[in-house]
Amino acid sequence: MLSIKDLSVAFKTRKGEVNAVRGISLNLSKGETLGIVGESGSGKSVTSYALMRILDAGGEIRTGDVTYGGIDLRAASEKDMRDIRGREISMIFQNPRAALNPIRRVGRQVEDVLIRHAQATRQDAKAKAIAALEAVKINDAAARYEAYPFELSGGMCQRIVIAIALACKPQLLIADEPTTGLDITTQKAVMDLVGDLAKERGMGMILITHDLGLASQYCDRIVVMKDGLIVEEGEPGRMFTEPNHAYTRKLVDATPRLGASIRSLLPPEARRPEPTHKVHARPLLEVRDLVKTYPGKSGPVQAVKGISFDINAGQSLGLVGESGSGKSTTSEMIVRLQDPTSGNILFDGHDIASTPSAHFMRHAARRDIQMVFQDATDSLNPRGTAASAIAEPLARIEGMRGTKLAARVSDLADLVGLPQSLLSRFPHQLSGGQKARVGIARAIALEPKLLILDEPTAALDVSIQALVLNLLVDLRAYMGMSYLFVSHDLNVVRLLCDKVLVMKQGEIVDHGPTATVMDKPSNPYTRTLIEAAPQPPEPVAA
Amino acid sequence: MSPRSKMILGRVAQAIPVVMGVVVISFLLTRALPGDPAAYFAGPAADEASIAEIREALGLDKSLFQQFFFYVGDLVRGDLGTSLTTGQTVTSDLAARLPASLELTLVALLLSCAIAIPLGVLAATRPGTWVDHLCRVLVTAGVSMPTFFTGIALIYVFYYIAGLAPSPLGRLDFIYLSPQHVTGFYLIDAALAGDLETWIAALKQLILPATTLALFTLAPIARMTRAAMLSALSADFIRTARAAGLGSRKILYGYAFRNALLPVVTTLGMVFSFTLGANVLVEKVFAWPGIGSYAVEALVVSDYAAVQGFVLAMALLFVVLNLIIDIAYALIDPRIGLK
Amino acid sequence: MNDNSRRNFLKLTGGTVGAAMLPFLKVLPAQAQSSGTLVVVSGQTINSLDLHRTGTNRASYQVAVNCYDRLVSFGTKEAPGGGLSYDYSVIEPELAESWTISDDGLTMTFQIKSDATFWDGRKVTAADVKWSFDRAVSAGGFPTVQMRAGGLERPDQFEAVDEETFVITLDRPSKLTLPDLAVPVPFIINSEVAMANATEDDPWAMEYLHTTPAGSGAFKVARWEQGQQLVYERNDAWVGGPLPSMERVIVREVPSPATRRALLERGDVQMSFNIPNRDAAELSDMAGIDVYSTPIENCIHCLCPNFAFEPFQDANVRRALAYAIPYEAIFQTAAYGRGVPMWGGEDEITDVAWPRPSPFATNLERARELMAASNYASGFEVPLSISLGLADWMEPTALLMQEAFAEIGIITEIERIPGANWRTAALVEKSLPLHLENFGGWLNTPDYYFFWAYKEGHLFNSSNYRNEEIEQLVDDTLHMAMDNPAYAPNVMRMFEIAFEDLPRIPLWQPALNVAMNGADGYEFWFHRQLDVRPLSTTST
Amino acid sequence: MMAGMTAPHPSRTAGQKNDTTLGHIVYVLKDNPVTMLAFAMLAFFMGCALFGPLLVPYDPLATNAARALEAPSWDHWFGTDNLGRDVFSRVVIATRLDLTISVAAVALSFVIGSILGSITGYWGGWLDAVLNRLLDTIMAFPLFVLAMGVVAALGNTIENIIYATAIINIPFYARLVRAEVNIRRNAGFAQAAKLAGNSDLRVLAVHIFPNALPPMMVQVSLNLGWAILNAAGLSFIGLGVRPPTPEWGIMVAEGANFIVSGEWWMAVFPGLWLMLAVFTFNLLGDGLRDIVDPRKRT
Repeated sequence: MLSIKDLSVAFKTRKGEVNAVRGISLNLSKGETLGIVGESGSGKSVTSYALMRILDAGGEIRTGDVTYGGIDLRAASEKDMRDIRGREISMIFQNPRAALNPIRRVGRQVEDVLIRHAQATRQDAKAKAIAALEAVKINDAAARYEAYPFELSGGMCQRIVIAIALACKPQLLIADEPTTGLDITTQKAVMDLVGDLAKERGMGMILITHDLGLASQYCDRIVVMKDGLIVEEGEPGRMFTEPNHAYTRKLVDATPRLGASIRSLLPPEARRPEPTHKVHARPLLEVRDLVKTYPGKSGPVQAVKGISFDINAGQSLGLVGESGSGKSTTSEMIVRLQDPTSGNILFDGHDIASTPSAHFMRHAARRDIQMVFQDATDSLNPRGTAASAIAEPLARIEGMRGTKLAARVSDLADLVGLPQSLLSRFPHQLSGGQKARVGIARAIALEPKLLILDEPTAALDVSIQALVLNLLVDLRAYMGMSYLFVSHDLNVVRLLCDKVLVMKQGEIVDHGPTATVMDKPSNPYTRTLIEAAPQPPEPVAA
Repeated sequence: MSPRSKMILGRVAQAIPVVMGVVVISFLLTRALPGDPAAYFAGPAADEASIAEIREALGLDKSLFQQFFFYVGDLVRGDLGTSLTTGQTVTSDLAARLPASLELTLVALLLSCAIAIPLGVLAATRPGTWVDHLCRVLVTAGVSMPTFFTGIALIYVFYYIAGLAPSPLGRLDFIYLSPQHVTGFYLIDAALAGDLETWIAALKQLILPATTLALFTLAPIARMTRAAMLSALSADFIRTARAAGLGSRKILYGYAFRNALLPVVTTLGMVFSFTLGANVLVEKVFAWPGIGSYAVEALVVSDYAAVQGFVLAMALLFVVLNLIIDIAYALIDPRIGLK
Repeated sequence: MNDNSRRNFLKLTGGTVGAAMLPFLKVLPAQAQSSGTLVVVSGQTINSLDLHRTGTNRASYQVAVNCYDRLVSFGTKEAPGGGLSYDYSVIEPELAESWTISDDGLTMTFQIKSDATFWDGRKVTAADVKWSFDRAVSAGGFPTVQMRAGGLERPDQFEAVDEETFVITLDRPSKLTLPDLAVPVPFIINSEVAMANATEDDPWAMEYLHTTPAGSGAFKVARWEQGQQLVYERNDAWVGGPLPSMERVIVREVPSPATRRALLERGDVQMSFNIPNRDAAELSDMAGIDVYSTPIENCIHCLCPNFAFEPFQDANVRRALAYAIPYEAIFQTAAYGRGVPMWGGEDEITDVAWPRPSPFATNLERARELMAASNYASGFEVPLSISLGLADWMEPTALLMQEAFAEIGIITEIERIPGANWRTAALVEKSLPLHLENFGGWLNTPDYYFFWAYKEGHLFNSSNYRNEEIEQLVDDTLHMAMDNPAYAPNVMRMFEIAFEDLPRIPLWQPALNVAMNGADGYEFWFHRQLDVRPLSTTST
Repeated sequence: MMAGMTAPHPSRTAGQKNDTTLGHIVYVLKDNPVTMLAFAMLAFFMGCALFGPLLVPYDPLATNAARALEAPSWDHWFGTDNLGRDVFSRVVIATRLDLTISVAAVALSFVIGSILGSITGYWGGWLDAVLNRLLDTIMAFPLFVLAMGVVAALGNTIENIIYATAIINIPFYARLVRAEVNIRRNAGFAQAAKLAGNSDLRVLAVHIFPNALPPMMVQVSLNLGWAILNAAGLSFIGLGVRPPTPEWGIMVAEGANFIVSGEWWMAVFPGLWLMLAVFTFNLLGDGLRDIVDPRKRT
């Protein structure tokens, strides 16, 4: 149905031409689901934009031809393309809320498409739009029709986007990272929905994702892309069991899954024996009846509802939960960026909650509790170099200056595997992984006793994630730190943590040693979480 | 709707301290003005006695605090005092002149929007191209011209040399009678009276001053339109719309533009209140009987009542304007007033 | 505005719209003429229709002139600058049929024209005159002061003997009384209408007459849009003088002089009143445009060194200034040669002509010598103050002086004072060390000028000048009849002292410039306001 | 974060010329011809301001009644005014004064506005509320008239013109900075800075405020232009600089009365010069922003 031959796409940038896609070819037959897997910059999305001819400014197709059902999409006039888009080929995107017009009722947005493609007239548009909404399993569609995006949950928004995409019964659906930014459970729901619809409509689908696991679960066939090239193609099962290309293997390894060990995420050659970290019996952190309430428009909102737990010295605690579970709030209170409404935080036996966060920078425990932030980009001052970011805590708290400081900074850079040459760079000149390393270097600069890691790898590609996770493991052993590891990805938590807490709506619903909680989940919520997480097939032991 | 109306009420509440602040500041400002109005208005050849008389009549012999007390007292009773320059009560002066300024400013803004917004959109759809740069240069040139200079130049060219424009004699050429006063806006009143000739005449008088002001206000509007359109066009939902095959004008106007409208509306509001104050000079040049020229005259001769009245009127106008903007906002953007 | 004129206007507008299609066709004035309308533009703004009201500005005096009558008026003569001028030496009847003055000069009896009526048709009676005069002397402020100048100070001096006989009793005879009755101030109001609109705290109906004149004058006010225009409409029943030829005169206020000039040049208006000297100079060369520049009687632009400022107590310094001033250059750049030079006169004073040129002329050498001879040989610094309101002539003058004075070591900084404070600073507080000044006396006698400008403490003596002899001379001469043998010697003595002490250094006698394009019959008045009564349009 | 646009950064080129500030500026200029033009003109005006007095052919104050109101010619490029002063010399000399006024005024409002805006934007609360009302009050005044009032009240000296202009500009900066600070006050890097032991004040001053600079640059340049117009406007009404000091506004104002009589040069040349200066500043904005914005570097 769709065939791409030798497609290459180039972008004009300040540094001249960048070839995002460099001559790829692939075919898609009717009703087939093809997964395009790759890390950021691999050109997987660009490929899809290219065949839709909706490349961003500066991008253009250089060579190759794209034919869909006999039509040459590259030669087709813009007008024809408009008729094809949404009618024959549709697309859904990541970050669904942004993908909808914020000030237009969602129903009308569906109508727009229907009317554009003459699938409906002004009169019956509304009815058809509602039908389209029902088709994506939106209950009470008639009411939802009137809603604005900001009134809907992320998952609901994604359903709307899907409804828009499928309203005109296209033959091909391109899903570009459709579930990034969604909670696991939602992610599963959305993917199942898309999968089912594709099946029952005999619709072809291209699933573009960075998550090999996800792809393997929903795709008939997978192509792996790297730097604008297709490096491997095949069935998911085979892909995992006997990956041909080194890069595929790397990806397969790096994807966290059942039975994997932290080291097994790395390519075989890089696997050093996993260091053991010593867990003392003495509690380092004791949290007691911690409560945080925010003043909300309609009465106060309780984000954290009186939780209590301990972290022993050297221990790693995993804090799992979906968005809105209060896990971030909790971590921010422990790191003393926020003041709890009530409750105590005992660190080394001293209540550190009594010192207001505004003055905590002078508190003795400041140096002992540090944090690695979720969004590495956001956590680095755009106007400061990597070096200055790492140096900051040393200069401010340690009072280090001059060459001594510079030496320490470069040590830390080595410690976190950040090339010295990058120290002079600004954040926007660093890759995601490099930024993460800078963030970690800054956090461990003062050799804290407790390190809070707030989804440190959420924004990273799996291969980078593998490296960072291993780095964290090494550092833990090397410096004897305790971790509070906040994450939504149970597979990651499983690899890293001794103990797990599962939070839901501000309460701890399940807790215990990682093994017990993960492998034989007693709590129903925990179970749904685990089941929702995509499980790639076991690879043969390498 | 109720949260919105609540928001609007909130706005009104916020406005109260502002207005009070304006009252106090304007009072102090006028009293800080140099010169002795009494002596000035005693007229030539007045002796000490008669000056004293007038000072008493104006209540300027009282202490500052007393004067303020009386001033506020009168305000409460809705009495803005009498202007010494025009000899009329400030209320009637404003009533007569405010419409003139408003009419001029509004027409100017309409004109300006009619040009600036399309320009902005045009530039936004072709960023970095020569079209973009040209638009930028054009509107910037407009805002760079001192209005008084533009005004005089226009008069010289279009009235004095070409004879195309009517004589720059305020709102109506002297052979016309001002239309029956209904709104004070000549265009509207003339239309209501069904008096076409007067309507055309009023319009002709408006063209030059309105153009002068419009030239000056092009830039902010065009700039903001361009910026807003750019960010709107680069938004994800535009990509969605494109992927859904929507037509380019639907995307441009139905999707991008409506989203871009919000900041534009805000800018419009600011430009409006700014222009209302800034057309002082234009009114001077075109003998336009508006509040701007009124204020200048009053200020130069330290005509307390007039200055205070003018400032107060402008402040109230400003408050109302912001309200209108907020409401416009709420109408355009469903999110407003709900979060 | 009555119906027929309304229709009339509509007809007009119809015409102009048609004309506007052909922009180059100048039909507007033609239209205006056909309807007997004359359009005048002026830069001043009228702020009241009642001269007696406190706060009424100069421009508003024209209403008193055009809409009200006085008992008497001045005659008419050829003006030196071309055109006509009022004649101070001739007193003509206006509302008064005739008048007699008792031999002791203390009693004046006026017979009021029996056919004189107010606009509302009521007969003008002596009672009205009495009420109006009482009002003038009681109103306070300028009118009262002006009345006093003619010896008219208290209501009890005025008496309505019968309907048509009005008597004024004076405390002492004065040559100024009769002329003072011809100035705009003692105008006659329809007292019944006024009193009908008077209130407890407003016995003189100031508020009412402020916006609605009630008189017997040649013109009624058809409409007044403050800040825009004043429309006069002829009172066909006027008996005060020859019936005006114009049915309607529109006085349009246009602040920008450039615009005023453009309007006149294009013939959209027939007259531009009180135009800048430069425009006068340039327009006078243009075909079809008549410019009248009448030297303003009894008015002199002066430089005033303030005696309160030490260096200026030194006569040499004052004379040095007088010699340093580049008179000719100033006269040409600031006045564009309009007016009468007031320098380089002969030293010998042989007549009572006033204003008269001073014996000084530009002579830097002499100036330097005098400075050297003074106690301030090394020079000094002093601000040179000018009024923003009069910047058009004061600024260039000041700039040229600044340069010249620097030559003799007097460093000046030009201080521009806004109109509001000018009077206070210059005349009331008399606190400006060195400034420009332009007093002009309404009553055209030298002693009257000296009374205001040279007598200590008097308003226009902004130099804080005091000279015993002058004080005496002025007091003696002020009310003395001109044919009195002592008069001429006294006046000439004043001149000598004035030029000796130089509290005011004369520059030039300014001119009042009026330009007309298609209008005629302009007459100059000492009050420098437009008398629209004699105006007429000339068919072009 | 759209995968489509994230072209991989070839790490080799980093740390090379293109990375230095100078290289960056060069790039920004090359990138946008208009900005290039603007900077060229700025340089020109700076030149006039600095060396004007050395360059001009005549003493700008020297009157010469004999040669008054001469049309532009070889010895008087811009003609002479009603006192025979050389318009060209006056126009050039005036550059320094006008630039001084606008720069000083903008600098003043920039500093004050930034401080107010930062404080309220960072701490918010009642302080924020109070200050906002105050700013509203100032904004509620017709700004130009407010400036007139201030100058009229304090007396028309250059200092007061600067103060007046500064006062009416403060709200814009305060508002802008407040917004910019507010969106960053809980940004990751701000929190990280706190963990690194920075006091709130230091976080605000060292980490957050500098990030508000790029958008402010646009405002600054626009205001520079506007300040000039403002000063000129004041002079036009007669509340400006004192004569015989050459100043563009006064010159236009004086010249205005001569246009109708055909002596157009007196108003037109200062007018054009003034317009060019404002024009320059207005165009400058985007360029300045790109230069101070590190994100624009690669």
